Amino acid sequence: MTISDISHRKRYLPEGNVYLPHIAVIEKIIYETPNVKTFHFNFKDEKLKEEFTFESGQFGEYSVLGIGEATFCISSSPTRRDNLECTVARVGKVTNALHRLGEGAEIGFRGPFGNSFPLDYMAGKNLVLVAGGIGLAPLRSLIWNALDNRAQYGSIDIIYGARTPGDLCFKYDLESWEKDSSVNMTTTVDREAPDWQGNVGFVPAITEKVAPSAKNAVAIVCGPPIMIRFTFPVLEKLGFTPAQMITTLEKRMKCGIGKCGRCNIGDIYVCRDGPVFSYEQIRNFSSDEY
Amino acid sequence: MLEKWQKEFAVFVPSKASGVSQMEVWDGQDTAFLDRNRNTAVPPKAKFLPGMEKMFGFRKEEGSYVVEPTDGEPPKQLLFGIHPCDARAIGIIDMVFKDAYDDKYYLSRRENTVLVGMACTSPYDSCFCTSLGFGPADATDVDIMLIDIGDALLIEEVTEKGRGILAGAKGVIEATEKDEKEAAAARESANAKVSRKIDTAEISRRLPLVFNDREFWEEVSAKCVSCGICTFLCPTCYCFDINDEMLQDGSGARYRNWDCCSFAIYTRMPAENPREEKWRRVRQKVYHKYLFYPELFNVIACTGCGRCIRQCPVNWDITQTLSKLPAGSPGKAEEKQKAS
Amino acid sequence: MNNSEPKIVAFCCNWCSYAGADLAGTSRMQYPSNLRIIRVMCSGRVNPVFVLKALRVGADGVLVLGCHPGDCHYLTGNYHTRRRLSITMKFMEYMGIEPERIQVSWCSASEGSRFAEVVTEVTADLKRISPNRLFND
Amino acid sequence: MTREIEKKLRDTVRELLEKETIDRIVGYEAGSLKFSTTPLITSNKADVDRLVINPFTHSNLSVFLRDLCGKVGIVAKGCDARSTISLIQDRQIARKDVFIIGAPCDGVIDLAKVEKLIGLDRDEIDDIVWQGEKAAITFAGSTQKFSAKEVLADSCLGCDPSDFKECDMLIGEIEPIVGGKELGQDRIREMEAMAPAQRWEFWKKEFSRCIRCYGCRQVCPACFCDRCFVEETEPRWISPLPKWQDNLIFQVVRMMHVAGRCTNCGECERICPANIPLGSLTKKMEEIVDELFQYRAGTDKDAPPLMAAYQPDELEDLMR
Repeated sequence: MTISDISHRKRYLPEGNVYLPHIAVIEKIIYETPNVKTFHFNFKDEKLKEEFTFESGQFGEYSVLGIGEATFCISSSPTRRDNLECTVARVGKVTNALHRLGEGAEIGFRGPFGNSFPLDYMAGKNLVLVAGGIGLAPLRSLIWNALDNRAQYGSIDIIYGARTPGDLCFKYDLESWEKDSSVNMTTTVDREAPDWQGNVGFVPAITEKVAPSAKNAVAIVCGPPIMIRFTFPVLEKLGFTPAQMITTLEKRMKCGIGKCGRCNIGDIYVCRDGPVFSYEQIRNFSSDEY
Repeated sequence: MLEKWQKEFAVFVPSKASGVSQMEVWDGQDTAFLDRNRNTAVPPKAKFLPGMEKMFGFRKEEGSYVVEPTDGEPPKQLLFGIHPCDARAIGIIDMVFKDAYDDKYYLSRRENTVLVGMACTSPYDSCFCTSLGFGPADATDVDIMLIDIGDALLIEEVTEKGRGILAGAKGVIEATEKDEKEAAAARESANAKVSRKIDTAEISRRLPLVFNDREFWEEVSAKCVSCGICTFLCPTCYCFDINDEMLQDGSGARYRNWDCCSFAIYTRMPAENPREEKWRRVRQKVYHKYLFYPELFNVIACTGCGRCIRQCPVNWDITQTLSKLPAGSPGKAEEKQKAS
Repeated sequence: MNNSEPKIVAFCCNWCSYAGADLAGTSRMQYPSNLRIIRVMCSGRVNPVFVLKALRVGADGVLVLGCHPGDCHYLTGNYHTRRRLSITMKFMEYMGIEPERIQVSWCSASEGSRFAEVVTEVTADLKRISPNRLFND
Repeated sequence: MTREIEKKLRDTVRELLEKETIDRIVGYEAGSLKFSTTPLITSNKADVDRLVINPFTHSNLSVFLRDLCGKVGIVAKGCDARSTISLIQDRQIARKDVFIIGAPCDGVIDLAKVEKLIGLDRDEIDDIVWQGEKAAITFAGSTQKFSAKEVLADSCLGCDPSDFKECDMLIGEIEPIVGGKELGQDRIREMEAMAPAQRWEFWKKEFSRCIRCYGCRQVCPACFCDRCFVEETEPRWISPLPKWQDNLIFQVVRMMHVAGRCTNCGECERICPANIPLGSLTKKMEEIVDELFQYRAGTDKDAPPLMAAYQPDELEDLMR
């Protein structure tokens, strides 16, 4: 079974006019790095709060009303339903506006959209999760999901890197995964830094060093495009087949539902057909524009 | 007849009153469009997917946001004198807006619209509809179709909706065999007037082979100036952008407006832009219409209306590009396929 | 003549005219309260789009104030302001905007009274013409 | 006449390419529609025979210069040559990297004007040729003659050939333009005769048709910013939505940004799919610049750009 075999399973589908955002309240803001915040939010509508479900890997369209809409994955796990979380780097108009909001402020949410990580396919396998920078956000949802259903998976290897120690996101999670004896956690930063005792080196190089076994394993890679491009060959060297490698792609999106046109790679619309793809799929895209 | 329809619908006809030829509300008098029936500069898609459309409003009530959907059904409208190419185009973009998730805005306008087609008797020299599987006088995706047969208009009923608007109309008489013959002749002569041709079968064969032929795409895109004219005026281009507007009191609205793959900013992300270079954007435009869209919906997203050729500031001619596609040179795509 | 109080957006340079406004204030000079001051480091920072945006969102007039020619803290900033805004004023007049709506003047840090005077005059000018409805639908 | 000049142009360009004086040429070739030309950008000597010169060479080819590498030869009408010089003044291209081939120009024929004149579209016209000072237009089986003023682009009517000061080579003679400088001012005077409020209403109506295709910006050689102010989001100066207010501000600010660079080549007006009379704005801006600064865009490659220069004692009468 490959990802493409997994059809859109039964899941929460937005009803009615999919362009209308649901109002949600920011309950808590966590400062991840100077540029990244995680927002914990919940729908105002009690019924929706109850009914809303999603799967790891799906994304939403978040609006700051009057400013605009932006696309981020849901970085919390569907197994933890207290609230939804998204992790946002400050890069443009909407993200700047989001960062200016305080706890208690209201945002708009549309979603969930897109496909998700193929949990059925991963079940019973060893998971190798490779992430860089804010690319840990979608994987974090998957990691907690896997940890909450720990028995369903084999070993779990996490390789996570950032530019500097200060750029590491989810430090509180990293700590708890490090303590977790069922997780093999490796953290790295790009360059030597004062007070940094851990690994130094780029993620692909560290992956090569850690050398997770490809046997009965799935590798999930997420991070800046350059990191992804260099990590795939390393994994291939370690024996991973293209079908065993999974990533999630990022594109400029507006509608989230395959209509507005900009997120295509060939005839694939990342918002509708993705964002989760196997390397095998990507390799066969007619376009190199991923 | 138009007057009758006016009671029930907002009737739009081709008009130049605003300074540019487009579909405008009929003033009840002008019938110039019957005599001189050339296609409008702005395609009728603007009546389903307006250049700017309000999606919803919002306001703050006791410190909390309230989303106010744009309420009610859009007004019933009747578009008179739609050319077959533009009607076909509407049929083509219907597919996107129905796909996976319904696009309520587009579809509700679409449902409330009657399309009265008018056979095109004087195609432009830039038209090439006959290469795309229909002629300038064929009834494609319209509700009723009119063909000028000299002293009268021959009416073809095409859909249930079309039959509905004809019911009880005065002055409509059964067409004679002679009329039918004249209509057929008119159709033939219209077909003959379309001189520009492309070979869609050959194009579909070649396109997958030349995707990575960067040299070719750089060459054909060199003179493109990356404006939005061809896409904004294209009857099958449907891409849009979503933008918010806010008033001082904290209320506001979300709109969508046309967007265009020729703009570098269209796909620009903070870290990188997959189509920063002009040749990639030109390639995307050609491929979307002639390869990606057919792969998804089994139809070429081009109806040969020729607007992009007529209106292009530098006469960038898609038919020339398509006919220049290198023939089966084993590009990287093929190698790549072989390799995998 | 109209009775409404015009809203004026004033772009004041940090070194002269903003200090001039300050002086007018601390010296308790009387001048109309129609002004919304936006401090810029130099009047040369004022792009024509600032002026138009102010009018677009409802200002009745825009006043750009800089150092006297030759006194610019950055030596030549206000010379460029002068060229740029002369063109803006002339061109907007052609478009059909009343010339009173866009004005440029100079005021040094020690000219509190001049500041008050200019503001009084500009306010009077704008009271003479109708409120800004240019950008209403 | 034209044929002869075309031959001379082709021979010249071929020689320039052969001698490697230039690496590539930007010129015009016949377009795919009647009375159209299209840019020909090539380094291939075999393509040279496609070069043409005729009254339909509308495009201002200098818009391509910034993107081309190597030494580029450009077939330039007067206004295009001036735009090229203007780009050199603004340090967008280096003088040594461009070889200006001055082409004789009697003004380009404005097909939109012709269409209005005879009530037919361009593809229904059989022929347009100059016969002395008149344009002979053949359509619907007969030929009618029209004066230059009736058929030439408005921007050409106001063209002053003496502004064309710099080129590396001239193909043929510069002939005095048909018409005259003052002819191009007619519509500005008409506009100024209106009351201000009426003018504003006029522009409001015109700009309500704008669809924001940014064609005007993209064909303009003076609009060379890598990032246009309309694309700025922090802050967002104007809305990206095609509201007339924002359309108007976009165009007005664009005009101000190209003041002293715009050579009134008329391209923005010609290509506007909404038929907005932008030429009236470019012409007025040219006039303002001329009146206030006695400056003509693109006439002196060594002069500083208009907005980068100043006189200590100027314009004081306009200040409060």
